[in-house]
Amino acid sequence: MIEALVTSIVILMAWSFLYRENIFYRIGEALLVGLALALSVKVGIDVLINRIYIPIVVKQQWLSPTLIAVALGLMMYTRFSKSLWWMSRWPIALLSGAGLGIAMKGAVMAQIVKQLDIGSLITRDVFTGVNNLILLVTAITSLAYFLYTFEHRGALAPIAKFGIYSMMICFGTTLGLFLMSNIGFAISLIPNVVKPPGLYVSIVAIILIIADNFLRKRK
Amino acid sequence: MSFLKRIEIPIILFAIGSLLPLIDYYTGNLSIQASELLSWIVILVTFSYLIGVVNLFRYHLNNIRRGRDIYYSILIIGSFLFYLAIAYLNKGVYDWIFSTLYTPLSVAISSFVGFYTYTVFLRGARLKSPTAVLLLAVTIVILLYNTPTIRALSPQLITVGDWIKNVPNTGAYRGILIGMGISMIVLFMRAIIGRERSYLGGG
Amino acid sequence: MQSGSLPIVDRAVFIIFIILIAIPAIMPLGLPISISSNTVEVYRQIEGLKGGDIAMWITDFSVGTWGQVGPAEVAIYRHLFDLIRRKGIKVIIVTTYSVDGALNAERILREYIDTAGLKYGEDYVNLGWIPGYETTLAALAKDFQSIVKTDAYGNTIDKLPMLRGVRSISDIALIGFSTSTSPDPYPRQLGGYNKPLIINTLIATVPWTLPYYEKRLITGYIGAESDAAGYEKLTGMPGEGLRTLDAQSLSHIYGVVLIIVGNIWYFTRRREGGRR
Amino acid sequence: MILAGKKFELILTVVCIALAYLYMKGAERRAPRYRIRKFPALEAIDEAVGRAAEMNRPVHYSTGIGGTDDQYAPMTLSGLAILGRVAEACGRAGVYLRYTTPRAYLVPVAQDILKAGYTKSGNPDMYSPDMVYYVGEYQTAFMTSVMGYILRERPAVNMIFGATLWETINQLGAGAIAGCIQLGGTPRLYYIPIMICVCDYLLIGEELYVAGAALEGTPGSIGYFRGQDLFKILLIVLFILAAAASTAGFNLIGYLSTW
Repeated sequence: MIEALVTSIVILMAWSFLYRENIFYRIGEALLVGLALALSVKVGIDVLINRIYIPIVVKQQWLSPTLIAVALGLMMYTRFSKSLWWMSRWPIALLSGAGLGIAMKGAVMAQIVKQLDIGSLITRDVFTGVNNLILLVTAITSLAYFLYTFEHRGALAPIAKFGIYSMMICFGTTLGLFLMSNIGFAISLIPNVVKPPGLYVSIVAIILIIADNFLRKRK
Repeated sequence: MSFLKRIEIPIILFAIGSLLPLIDYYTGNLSIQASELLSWIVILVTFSYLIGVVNLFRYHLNNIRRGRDIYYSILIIGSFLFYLAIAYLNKGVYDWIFSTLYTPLSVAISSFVGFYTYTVFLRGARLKSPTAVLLLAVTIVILLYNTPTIRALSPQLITVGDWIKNVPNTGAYRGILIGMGISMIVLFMRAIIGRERSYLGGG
Repeated sequence: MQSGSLPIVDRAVFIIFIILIAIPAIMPLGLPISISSNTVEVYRQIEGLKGGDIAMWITDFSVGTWGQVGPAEVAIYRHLFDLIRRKGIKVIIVTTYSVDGALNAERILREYIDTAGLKYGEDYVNLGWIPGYETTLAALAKDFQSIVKTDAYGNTIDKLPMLRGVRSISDIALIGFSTSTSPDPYPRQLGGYNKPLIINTLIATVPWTLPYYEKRLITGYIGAESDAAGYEKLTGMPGEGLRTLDAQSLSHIYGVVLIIVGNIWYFTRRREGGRR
Repeated sequence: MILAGKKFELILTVVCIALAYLYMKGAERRAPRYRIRKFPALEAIDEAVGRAAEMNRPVHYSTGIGGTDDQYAPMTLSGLAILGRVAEACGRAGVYLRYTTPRAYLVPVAQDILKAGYTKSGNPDMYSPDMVYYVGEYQTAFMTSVMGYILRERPAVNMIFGATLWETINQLGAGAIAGCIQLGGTPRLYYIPIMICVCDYLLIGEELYVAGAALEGTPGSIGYFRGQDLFKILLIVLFILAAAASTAGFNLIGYLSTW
């Protein structure tokens, strides 16, 4: 019972932002930032314990390469020293490089080679072939729209125009498909604020909003 | 000592960091070193948390000193310290806060994605140009195509929606993806030869 | 407009959206929806149970996937308990995978099922979690009495008269299970006895289920909200599924209306030389 | 040496890098005839920051939830490159720039970028480390903090360039309500239409990656674009070849990707 009440209060504190930026929202915001930070730091501490403290200190594996990672990690804190601050860039460079390596791994296959795979343009039931032709044309023209050193003039103008139009179809489809997942959160929360005990909290919230609106108008 | 300050060292580390996974991917060699590197990344990111927390604390302690919305800063620091302590002191309260306070608050904030999509429709979906007309026409068709009750009433709309989704939409998406793939390769090259230095603070 | 406040038009947009999705939560609208053939097939198999038949439902989905699997599970529970009253069937509820399933089952029995007038132990029984997953499933099929010693509330078998005659799967008329992980163990242990075997799972797990479905090892499947809503419509008992689909329908129509209204507002203001 | 099924992929990568590199070197030797197409979003930075100076309101910038330690690295790096350019413009116009980040290791990086920007444009004393605000690693904390900031402080300009996920709608939605001038850019497909609707200027898809090169300003940097364009034309030809081959019954790409 108490859980349902607290949950509905918390939801309405966040949703009060729909009316205006107010003290209730600010409390919710501060709570969320504080709690989320605590969660991520707790996860961080668990990583440090499981990956460093236990294998190295408890299991006495002093020569494991993880020590280099620990050294690089500590180097980040040279950021706070006036003379050694440049050393803090080393670990960040390494992790950014690794990030780019991860991003590149398989990207050319997934984003280029696999996308070039296309079916036959002439098929028995004609329809598939026409679809493949449209697929080919829309893909090529959207690709051709992004030519940077060729002006969109002459032969390239109609191609680029067809390209931007086919991209608009793609963006319209995405915008239309995406609403379903966007509204999922609100729909899942509604029962908490419509059914008792949340309903009573909602009524209190509505009264507060009306009162606040009335007071501000008078001021 | 001054040799160590040179910018080339972080660039070399960056190159090592990005080439190692790729060598492992393309040739299968150095795969132990590559997976070791990726396990280091988690540790490095974890070490970085302290820098973030120090930044947040300094920001809010300055706020408190300057007297600007004090309770907001106190609440952030207070709830952080309290919840971090509770995580190790009392698992019961930790779980209670997680399921009754943190999760609903987190989902409620995520629900603004739904609210603001309507703001985007109202304020941004403007028929300002022919391309915008096409964008919004397709958006409306796909919105109706995705409406459960309209799907039940008009199957023809489902076939039209399916075609739009599977043919022109997929085609243009392929073009965009290929374009992104190419630009990423060029970005990768610029980063490896040290021309893209934003990770060094633009140094 | 002082800092913090929102233009009235944005507030109106949000309030209308909240009202639109709140209406179905208060009173179901029952907007027309299309019911998939697989949902109808499951409904017919369960509706086909006759007086005295024993139906066993294994609730094994995780608490975390309540949003996707819960609505259909509630709809099926309600249908089974409605059949107890209408036809006098008997229902066994059991969990084999993890404690999550037992928690979900108890939640459904507590919050969604009206057990007034039904005798526990004679009309229905909740065996709770019998740990062992596939080994428990095998035992339930071959030698029921060997694995089932007490129910979820500690009552021993002799206090549950309806279980006395149940020795193996041949004494059970229909089996169903819900899972948010792999469907494989269930048809492996419970399929092939030409008894109806129904699955309720995530929409993402349906593709893994189809191979068993084509070979009739699994005789019916339900996946995600749209199927749950269809099932609720078939049983005439609206619930979470229909509420969500009604809210989704209203929200999408609202989106179309807003795009049109937004442009009307934009063009009227532009003709009056208003701001961008 | 190269594993099966990855030779063709490697060849494509090497050819693209070679073309970009050669044309870069060529452009360094003598100024090329071709010019780069304009990027309205990058040109608009100065104009937007100018409006912020007039209205005496801050500029808010974010690179979304992605970091540089994961698969979003390329997007975040490009977002940071644009941040440098914005910091310069803010320094010149004397405007307070606030950068919100959910990645702790980006705090020092962003502080250096902002410091370099303000110093380069002759306004070093306006820079303060508090301009970079860290909100913890989770997306919802980032969302609530950005939404609250935008409606409380009412920045004149609201920018989001980089690896943006759900938080794009929160940031740009709040910005649309607060009436900010909005600039955005992301390769992530789901959020390009949102940006088309509510951003005054935007970079579509790959334009974000290319923005870094456009801002580089080194003599050879124009060469990347020529090399990249030629490789793109090469791919278009390959695409048509693949279609012709499939029509003739031979799955060219299928063969090449398992070669």
